[in-house]
Amino acid sequence: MQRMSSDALAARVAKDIPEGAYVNLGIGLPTRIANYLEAGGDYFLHSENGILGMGPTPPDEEIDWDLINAGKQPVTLLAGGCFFHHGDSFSMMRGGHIDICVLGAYQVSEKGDLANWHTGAPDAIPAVGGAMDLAIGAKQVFVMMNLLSKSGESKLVKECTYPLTGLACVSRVYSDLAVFDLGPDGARVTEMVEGVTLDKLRELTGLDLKLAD
Amino acid sequence: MQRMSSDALAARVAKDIPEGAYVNLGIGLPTRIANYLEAGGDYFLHSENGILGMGPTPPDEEIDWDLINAGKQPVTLLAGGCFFHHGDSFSMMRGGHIDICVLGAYQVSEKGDLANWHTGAPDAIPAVGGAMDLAIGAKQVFVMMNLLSKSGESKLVKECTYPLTGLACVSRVYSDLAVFDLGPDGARVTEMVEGVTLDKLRELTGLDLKLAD
Amino acid sequence: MIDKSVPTLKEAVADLFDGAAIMIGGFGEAGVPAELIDAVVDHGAGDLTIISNNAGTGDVGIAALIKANKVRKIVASYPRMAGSIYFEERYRAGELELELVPQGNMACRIQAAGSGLGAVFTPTGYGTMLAEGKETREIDGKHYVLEYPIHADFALIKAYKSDRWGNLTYRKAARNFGPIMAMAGKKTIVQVEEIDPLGTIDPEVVVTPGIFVDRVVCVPHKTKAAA
Amino acid sequence: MIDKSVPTLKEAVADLFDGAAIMIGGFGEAGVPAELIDAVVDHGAGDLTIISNNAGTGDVGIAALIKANKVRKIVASYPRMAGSIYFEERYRAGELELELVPQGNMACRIQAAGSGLGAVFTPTGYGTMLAEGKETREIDGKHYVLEYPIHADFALIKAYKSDRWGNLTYRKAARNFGPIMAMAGKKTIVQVEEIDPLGTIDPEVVVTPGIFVDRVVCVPHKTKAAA
Repeated sequence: MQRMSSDALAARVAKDIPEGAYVNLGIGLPTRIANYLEAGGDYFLHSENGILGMGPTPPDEEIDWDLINAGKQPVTLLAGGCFFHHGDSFSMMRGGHIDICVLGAYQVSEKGDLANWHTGAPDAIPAVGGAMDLAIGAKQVFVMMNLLSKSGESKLVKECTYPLTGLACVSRVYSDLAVFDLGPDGARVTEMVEGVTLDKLRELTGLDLKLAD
Repeated sequence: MQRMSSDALAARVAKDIPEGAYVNLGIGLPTRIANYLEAGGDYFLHSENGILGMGPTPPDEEIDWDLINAGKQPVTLLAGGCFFHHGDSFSMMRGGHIDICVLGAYQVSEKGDLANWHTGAPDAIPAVGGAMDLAIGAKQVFVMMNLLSKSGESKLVKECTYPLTGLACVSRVYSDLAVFDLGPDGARVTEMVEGVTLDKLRELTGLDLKLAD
Repeated sequence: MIDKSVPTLKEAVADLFDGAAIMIGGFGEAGVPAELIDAVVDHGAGDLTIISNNAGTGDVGIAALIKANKVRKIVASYPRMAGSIYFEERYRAGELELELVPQGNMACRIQAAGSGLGAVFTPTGYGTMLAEGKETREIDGKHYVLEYPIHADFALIKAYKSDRWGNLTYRKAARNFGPIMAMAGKKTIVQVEEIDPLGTIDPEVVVTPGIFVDRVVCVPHKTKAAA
Repeated sequence: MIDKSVPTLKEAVADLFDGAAIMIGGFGEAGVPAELIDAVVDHGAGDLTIISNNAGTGDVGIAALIKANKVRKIVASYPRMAGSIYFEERYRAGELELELVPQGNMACRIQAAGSGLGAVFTPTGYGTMLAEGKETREIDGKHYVLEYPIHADFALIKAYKSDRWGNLTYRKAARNFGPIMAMAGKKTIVQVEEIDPLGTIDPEVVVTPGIFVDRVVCVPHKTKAAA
């Protein structure tokens, strides 16, 4: 059984982002998706700290610390990009103006509940940032993650045991083994990596998975 | 008994507006107050359609119909003025950022209730504009009016009979016969035009008026 | 390549439909998308709900829509202006529903729609007939009325400059309701005086980011005679 | 003549007081009014409530205030960053209260304060532990949490240019919380890189109108070494 690499997975997600989409790529792995969007196409990357039309990382000598992304890393602005304040930026999210948001996750339930901000550890210092706003606002919320945690447990679950970020908000999970559509009727497998079977996915997740039509 | 002219009344109100105040002058008579603010002083005139730093009426040849006040009359912009959208403009009012708002009125109650948007006539087509927002938002709401209506009835009343614009929102009434401070304990006379007496004002208004300390 | 500009007013409003709720920018005549409204008249869609501060005057703009019997309901703060004859006539005849909203509540309800809020407690209108029947609440000693978002299928607005991504700037007090309606319309259609190359509008001075704009049509400025 | 500029950072924060609630702009390090925060440390006011997206790192800024034991409570969305040692230490010791707020709810609660709204129904956080104990409501089939305004005695922000009336522009993503905190602070104190003559800032590009600004102090830009 072959797992997709993070880059292959990023490229796979990128294929489902149409030109002209307004997209927020979450901190961490999802930012890599930007590298695989079709060259020369117009994609509108949103950063919740007040940027639309984010461009790639600048060379060191052009770094401007007033121009950073939500992960506090230096970025650039495309021609046609613009700046706005936090109120307007979160109105874009909460108001349903972002087409696609791609997030990482600790757990996703088969109905689309998301847990990605808190491990639930009693001594953890909580920090939520924009996670909850992103989870509920975009027209489509995609999760990009490995199907299994480092300790081998499925991160696609019946019910999340970690503290929730949002309810029934994730529409699709792109994992290193398969792609799942989520909804009120549970998870449906839409794609599998070569060598993976529905039975294998059922075994790994413990879920009554179905194939998509 | 001498009544103040509208211009004298406007000049009287202007005396109570300190330099540096953010002021909204209502449509109609109150706009005349601008003519009596101290020359050379910095006064910030707000117009609810998105202007701060409004200047005087332009000469005909400089009229720009994209630069009008809330009464839809052409105005100018002072150096240091700026434009903003309706959301921000009404946040300035509702959020308590305007220091003084001066309005006209059909009736004001001795406790400061204001009626200035609707005559109550059953066949009137209602139109409220920004009247209710102005009434409740400014730090101080002044009313500028003749004490008596054209038919001779007091416009300063025990309870408004016209539909209300706002409750307990007017702090002071500048009338052609006297100036009144309003509050939970009723109206107090702070100034009278020469020849007017407290008894005369009581007779005209039918209110148990007191002199201010 | 994404280009939100369309060549004609007709194409700009092609997907209007009967029963649509349409926000129309402008205060007095400043910022009124007059040519877009003409295109709505030409389109012929009816049973419309119009959300706009004023209800038009004379024979043009919203007044022309009312005259043509295309409007079922108006949501406005100040529908009655000198010369609003068709509005007055239809309203008195009971053929036109009016929802009268204080101007600032109109602004914040439009903002609530654009920002995804479910409802807001606003102090404006408390204790007046415009709050009759509405939920109220005392918060920290002050009284508020619960007001709900005003949504719209379309927002028609007038801006000054655009680029092909729909970034907008406005001109003076013609800005008024434009930026907030652009955020609230499911589809936002804009008439502008110029469409400039991408990157020529300073990113610091964009007032409406293109994310809020679906279609842009260029209507060059006509010099208007002083009234 | 009205001139909101003050010559020194010390004068800019002279009226702070023990127990004050202070909003501090910035996201990461962009837009953080670092020199104003230093002036708060020097001022010595304590028992403060700090409302800011982050809680500072290292020995500077908000971290310095925490280190000096001047902070009673923090309202933030992301207090824990790499290097937030003093925050972690005091928080774990139970000496620092934390109100954790989703970033967008923080923004809209700050906006509610600046705009005079009593409360808003927001969808963010519904069904999560950050909404526990809060009033909820279903509106048109969607679930919302009732959130109240965040008020502050002072807002300390960093902008780019100002004039003597306090009109502000910002620089790139350093804008972030500045404009909305400026509207919410009872007193808004701004550090800017330049104070320009009145009339030199284009009225179309003012981001924060001077009405929201009480004091401006010029802190020229220091070139910062890349991290």
